Amino acid sequence: MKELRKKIKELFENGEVDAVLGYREDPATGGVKAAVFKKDETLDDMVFDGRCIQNLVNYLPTLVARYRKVGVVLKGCDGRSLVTQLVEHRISKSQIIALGIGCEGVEIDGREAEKCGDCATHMSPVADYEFGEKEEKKEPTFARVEEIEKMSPVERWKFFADYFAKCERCYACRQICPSCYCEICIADQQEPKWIEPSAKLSANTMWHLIRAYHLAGRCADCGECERVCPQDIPLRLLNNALEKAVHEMFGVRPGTVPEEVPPLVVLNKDDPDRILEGKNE
Amino acid sequence: MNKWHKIKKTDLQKYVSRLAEKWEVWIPRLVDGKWEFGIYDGARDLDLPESIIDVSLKNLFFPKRRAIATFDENSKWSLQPVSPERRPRIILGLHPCDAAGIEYMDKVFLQSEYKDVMYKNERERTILVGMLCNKMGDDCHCTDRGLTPDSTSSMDVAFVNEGEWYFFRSLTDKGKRIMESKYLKETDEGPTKNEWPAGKYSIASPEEFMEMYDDSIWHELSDICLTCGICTYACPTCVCFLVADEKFKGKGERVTVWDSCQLQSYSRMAGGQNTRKTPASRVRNRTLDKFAYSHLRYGRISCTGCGRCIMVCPLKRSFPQLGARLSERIREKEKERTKVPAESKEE
Amino acid sequence: MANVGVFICHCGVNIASKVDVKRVVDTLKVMPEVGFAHEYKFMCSSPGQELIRKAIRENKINRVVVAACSPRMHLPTFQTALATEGLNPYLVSMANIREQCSWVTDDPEKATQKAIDLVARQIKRVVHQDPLDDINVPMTKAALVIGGGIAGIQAALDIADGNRKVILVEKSPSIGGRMAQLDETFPTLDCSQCILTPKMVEAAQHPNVEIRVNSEVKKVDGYVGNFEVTVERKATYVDAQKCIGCSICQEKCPVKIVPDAFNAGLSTRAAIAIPFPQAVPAIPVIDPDYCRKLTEDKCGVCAKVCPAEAVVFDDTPKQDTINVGAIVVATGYREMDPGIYTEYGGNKFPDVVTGLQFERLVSSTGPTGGDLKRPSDGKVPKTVVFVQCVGSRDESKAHAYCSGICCMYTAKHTMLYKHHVPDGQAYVSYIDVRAPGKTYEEFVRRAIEEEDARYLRGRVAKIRRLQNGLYRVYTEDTLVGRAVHIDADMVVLASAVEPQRDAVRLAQMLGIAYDADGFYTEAHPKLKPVETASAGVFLAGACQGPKDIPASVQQGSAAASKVLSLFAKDTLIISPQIAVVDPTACTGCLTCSYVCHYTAIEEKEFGQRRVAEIISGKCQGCGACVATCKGKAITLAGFSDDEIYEEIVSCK
Amino acid sequence: MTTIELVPKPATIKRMIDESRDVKSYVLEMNESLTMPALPGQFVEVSVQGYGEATFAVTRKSKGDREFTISVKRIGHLTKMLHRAATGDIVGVRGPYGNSFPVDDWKGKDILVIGGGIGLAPLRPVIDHILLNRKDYGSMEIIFGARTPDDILYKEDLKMWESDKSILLHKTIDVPFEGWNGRVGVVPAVIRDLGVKPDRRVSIVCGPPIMIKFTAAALRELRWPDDRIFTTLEMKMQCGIGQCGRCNIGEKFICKDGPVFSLDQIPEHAL
Amino acid sequence: MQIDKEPKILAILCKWCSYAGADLAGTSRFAYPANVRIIQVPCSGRVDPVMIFKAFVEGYDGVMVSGCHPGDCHYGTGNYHARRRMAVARRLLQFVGVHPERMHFTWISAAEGKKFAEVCGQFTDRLKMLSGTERTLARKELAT
Repeated sequence: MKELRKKIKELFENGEVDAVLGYREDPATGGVKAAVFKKDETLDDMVFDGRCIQNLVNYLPTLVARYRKVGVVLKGCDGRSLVTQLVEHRISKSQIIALGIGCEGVEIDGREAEKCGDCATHMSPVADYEFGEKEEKKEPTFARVEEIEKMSPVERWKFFADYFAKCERCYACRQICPSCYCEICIADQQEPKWIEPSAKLSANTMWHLIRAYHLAGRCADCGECERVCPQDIPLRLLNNALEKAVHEMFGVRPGTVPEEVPPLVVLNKDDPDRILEGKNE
Repeated sequence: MNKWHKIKKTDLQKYVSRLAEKWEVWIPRLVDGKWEFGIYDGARDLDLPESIIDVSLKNLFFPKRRAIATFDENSKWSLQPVSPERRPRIILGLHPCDAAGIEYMDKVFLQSEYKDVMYKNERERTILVGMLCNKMGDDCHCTDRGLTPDSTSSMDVAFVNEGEWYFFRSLTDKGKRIMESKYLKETDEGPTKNEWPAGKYSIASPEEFMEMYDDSIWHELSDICLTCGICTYACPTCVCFLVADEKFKGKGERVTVWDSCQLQSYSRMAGGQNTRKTPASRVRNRTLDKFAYSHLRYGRISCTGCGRCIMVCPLKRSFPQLGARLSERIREKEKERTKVPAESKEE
Repeated sequence: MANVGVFICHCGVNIASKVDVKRVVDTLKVMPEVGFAHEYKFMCSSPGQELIRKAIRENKINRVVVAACSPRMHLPTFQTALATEGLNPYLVSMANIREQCSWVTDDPEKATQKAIDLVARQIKRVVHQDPLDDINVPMTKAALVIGGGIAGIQAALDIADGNRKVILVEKSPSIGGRMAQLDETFPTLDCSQCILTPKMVEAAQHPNVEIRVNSEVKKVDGYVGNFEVTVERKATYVDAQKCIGCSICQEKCPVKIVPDAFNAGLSTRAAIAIPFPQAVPAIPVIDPDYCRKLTEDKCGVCAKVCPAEAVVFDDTPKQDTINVGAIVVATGYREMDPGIYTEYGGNKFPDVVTGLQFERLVSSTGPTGGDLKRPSDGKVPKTVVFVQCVGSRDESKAHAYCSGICCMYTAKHTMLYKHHVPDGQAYVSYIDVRAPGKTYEEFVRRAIEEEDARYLRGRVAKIRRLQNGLYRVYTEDTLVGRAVHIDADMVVLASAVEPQRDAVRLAQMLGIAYDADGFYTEAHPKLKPVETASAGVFLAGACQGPKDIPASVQQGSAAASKVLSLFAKDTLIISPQIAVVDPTACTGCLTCSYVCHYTAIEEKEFGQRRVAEIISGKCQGCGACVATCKGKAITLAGFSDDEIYEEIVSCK
Repeated sequence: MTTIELVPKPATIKRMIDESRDVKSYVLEMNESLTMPALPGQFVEVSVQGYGEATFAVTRKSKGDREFTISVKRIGHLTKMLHRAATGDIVGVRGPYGNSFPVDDWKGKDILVIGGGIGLAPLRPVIDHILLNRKDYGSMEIIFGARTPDDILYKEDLKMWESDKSILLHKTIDVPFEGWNGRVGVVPAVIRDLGVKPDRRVSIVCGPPIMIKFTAAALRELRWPDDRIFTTLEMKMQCGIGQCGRCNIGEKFICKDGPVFSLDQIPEHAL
Repeated sequence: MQIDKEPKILAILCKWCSYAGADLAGTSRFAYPANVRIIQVPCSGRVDPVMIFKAFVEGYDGVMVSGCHPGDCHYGTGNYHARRRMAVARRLLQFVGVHPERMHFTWISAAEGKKFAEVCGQFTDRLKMLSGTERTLARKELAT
């Protein structure tokens, strides 16, 4: 933390950044808040610890429109979502100073977040500066996905339909997701109405299928969608299922390799046809 | 002033069961750890929360999805208004901020040249039986908004939880209709009056807020807002909606669906024009609507201080704090202005 | 909305025997969209079409559904019917109730039900169809030919004769290409230069041909009809306008150690030189790596002796942009470097040469002036082994493909050898002899039977250099099943035909496909042999795959005829069924550009944002980008989301 | 009132007029002896069954209040559906909504009408009204700008107004165009060129937002007071009755308090 | 358990190969179940999985997508992109409980009329083997 503050101070002094996006202690709640630090502001209340669960990448597009150069504090998973943002021309790397922090896991309500148990990326794949330990990489297990995969189709649909039925379509999952940034979300489109506006099982199912599909090969598993869902729909489960599928079929772990093009737009003439049969191989 | 009636707490369930024979009775109940209103079916013991109910009453009067007309795709034109639900109902256990929310919705939907007859019907068929709060929740700030936990405005019947008793009092003729019961005993006693602390975050006047339209502070205030709009869904006085047609197998409905000014799609016009494209402009719209526009339109600011926006916010941002920060800025600006010498003011 | 006319065809009995056409009409005419419904025996007949036209005139229908055979059959017929009445031809939709209903359904009741459903669905769809107008794109009626070999020259001359301007870009100092290096050509043994030189001269003198030698394509923008090509002329240090081609400079130049590319590196030349005597243009070029003036700022003799003051030492590369409507790619091939065949001593043993080097050794304009001598000691080789398939048909080491020309040129080489060294013995080590061309087989037989070439079937295992200066070639004769070795004076390797080194770079500039070997891919292997994935870009010659002179010339002419037929129209008419980006909905992620096979998607500024733009001239309307766009900012006219959605949801 | 205001009444498309490349006008007749008593400047909500609704200014009235005309530029999903319509199709209509141009207050005054593209649609009823009550008003000057000659609407009206001696008409297109011999330049530039004086005049302006903004600036330069510049705003409206929320400018709803405003009634950012 | 209602199948076919293949099935009079509904698209690369999701929600029992065989795409590479998309769509749908037998993604050339008819027949047979609950996901009413 000390080094991080020192580096940020240095960056400000050298004029290398105009603002730094990080986490700030929030005495009112005892938690932390995303915050934009500017040149002459104190960095004393800047923190990085287990409470810093929020993915800050979502703010970057707005910030780079307002500041010439923005520093950003990144956990491993946040860094992965930054990769997608860079590849998809959302943000230009030239406007970003990535401050990667070796993440030892973050918490929700005092307990380690579920995503961290299966985390394979503790350090941001894009980092101009790295701080803290860079833990060794391991492979995610997707244990939760496998549990669902063991169920029968009927059981699975029952499981998800109960959740989908509860969805209020507040789109908090969309808004917090850095990779959901369409000018006009398909859910807001009037004609044709692939997704009807009202919250009912059919339209909600469409929404969750499309959301998951649109994130396939792009989702960095920051888990923010699931965290903010007011109805506690296990959205990460859908994302993870496709993350697992994309890795099994195309050998890609989204966001872990800088400048890697999302697998769903990659041309590969040699994909085996068996992937069309949904075989787990 | 009508007299207080008291009822033993142990009798309340019987009383409600009796009411439910004649009315559709809505009571708060705990679903997945959250309080929301549901139809009383006697299946569970009645349990009334002493403070804020997580889900606002808005959905009961102005549902998230509301079919206003039906049509048949097999004809060129067959749009027919839906017939309204007539069954009388009681909503029991709502709190003063809920009632204040309804009061505001009344202004939007009824005190207008075009009354919303569906809303009006929902109001007319409903007796609001409000329970005054015994305590304030963590995020409650009604005392900042000209309310107190024991305000009874807009309720048909108000009741107070005290010791072993509930004290009931009807406030309207409609309310009187449920006071005839063997369980309710007229009494000269009354509940003790609670003293409530003054508000924490004082806010500026609507006129002062209006002055802030062009201020740069909106960027600061929107810097970390996701503009997800969940606050507007939770808010008892956010009643914006969109109109859409939904179809399935030849049948169709025209529906109103809640919309939110926090979403980019809300103000997007066909062709891409958007008057509220930036997050800052959307946060500004919601803030000013709550603290200024509503007052200028209907004579009352629309924030009831229920605090639900804080409860649901993914970032746990505090709307009252935001209002306070803004008010602080207003005062700062005021100071700056008075410092400016008179001549340069002419410019 | 809309007023749809519905026409159900009996197709004689083809439909009517299974589908109760009357019931289809009766069921559908009550649909709110339908303003007119009728049945007829043959809708595609003139009276049938007249029915539609009449309904447009009299019933004011503004959309048409024809339920008949497959749209692949008669959609254009009905489109024309609409157009004649002034209704946009894209406002018709067909329900396929013959191929996909009456002919595949046994039960008449089910067939009728299905037909009703199919037509109803098409009625719903056609309401969402919008008028589309053919897109007219203006055209620059000039062509660019890249590569000045025989294929390129042929293409350029044919286009020029068709009265269109051609710019022929060649990266070396002269046009002529590989063919100029050859001695005699199979199967007629006529002198290569004798037949090529007149063509080169004709190209140079043709008023419609502009030759740009020493030039390379650097950038290609635009699309069919409207290419903008940046061409760079390398620094040659000789002013081509002033030079009179006297070659005094070449004689006086003291630096004579420059490897001569024209002679396949078998000789050296001066630092300023005309590439070969018949070069077109016959203008010398200075090699800046060797010229002492340019490397050390000394000498400068050439400038002093030049009578025309044409030497300019401060020459620099120059770029300019040319506008053309079509491009013919004829960049040819190169001979594989046999260095990877260390067991053959490729590049190591002086007398193990490649086929092209052998051509130079027997050529009268070659390093030996036409007397065959081996490079190491100038001795006349009495035994020569020709090794076939070096790098070809050898997946493990080089290429899986057959280089196509080697069998024939080796047969030719044995004859040329015999003509030069009548008492010499030629051996050919081969796998199969492939001679499918006209009189090719006879040519090979002649080499064997009349010119005494000895063909040994088998692969050469190793070549060793012996103390006595001979080369021992270890091979086998599989026809008799024994290993043999031949001590030869010289070995000629038929080294594989390979794409040019920068073939892939050029393909990417042009947006054309290339195969795993780097040869350019034609649009269709059978039906579109000279077209490419990029409209307006055509292929000629060996850049598309190994081929001999006749085939290269054919393809050059074929490409030219494609160019000329393209230019025969005044403007380019493009189908309006292409994809269009709504810039207000586009986020600019440009992931669509990754899936576009035609490189039709570019970036453009839109307000403060960057968004994708589809070049209508390049788009072929496949819709891959549409399916990629998550925000639905791309619409494919004719197959829009609107239309497909309606088809999905309106099935009963 | 027995039915919810948001449910429209049927009207039949009587006639369709192709105005320009992407604009069609529809003459709608109310079904079942209903009427649409729209005042100049008022708007209606038109819906297509199954496809929702959109806002259109009433651009002409005919047959008393039984018939009215709207002009539809093909831009969104509903206008796309309307463009596919045929005569005899039925649409839903509700309204009229909003305030109107205070034409009675303008009696005796000179009128300057400034329209850009489809923005001429809400202004045409004012012109119609003045022509109908010609003696009540002073002079009338119309400035109409379109992007290209192909975008010029109401060609017959323009011809009529051109030949009417009591009207001074200026047509302009934004950029030079082959075959166009008339005036070239954007509307604000034309206003500056003409140096239109406020005198005793009121001006009414409508067009794309950017055009309104710069036209207002040009008029102000020419010392027009804000209370004599009227405009009708085309923000996103949906319900038309001040409830759905999206069309607000500050506390005002365009659909209810507008769409007609004089510039002194609205904050600068509304332009 | 078998239910007697014929399963409803949506077949999204590319214009150049598979649609022509379906036409050939007709020309060759290879009968197949009548509940197959064909939608023509220019290329399998045009198929957005959103269409497949919608088809299931709207009540189709099975969805089939077919394009030109790999290497034969009229547009060069559309079917390769389709293959990736369909593979991911299948995994997602299976994961939320759509029975794997309800999707069939394949390649059918313009010459494979017989194959088209066979595929339709076999697909229908497989769907018939599924129980009613195994075929849900579809909505029942407007407001569900």
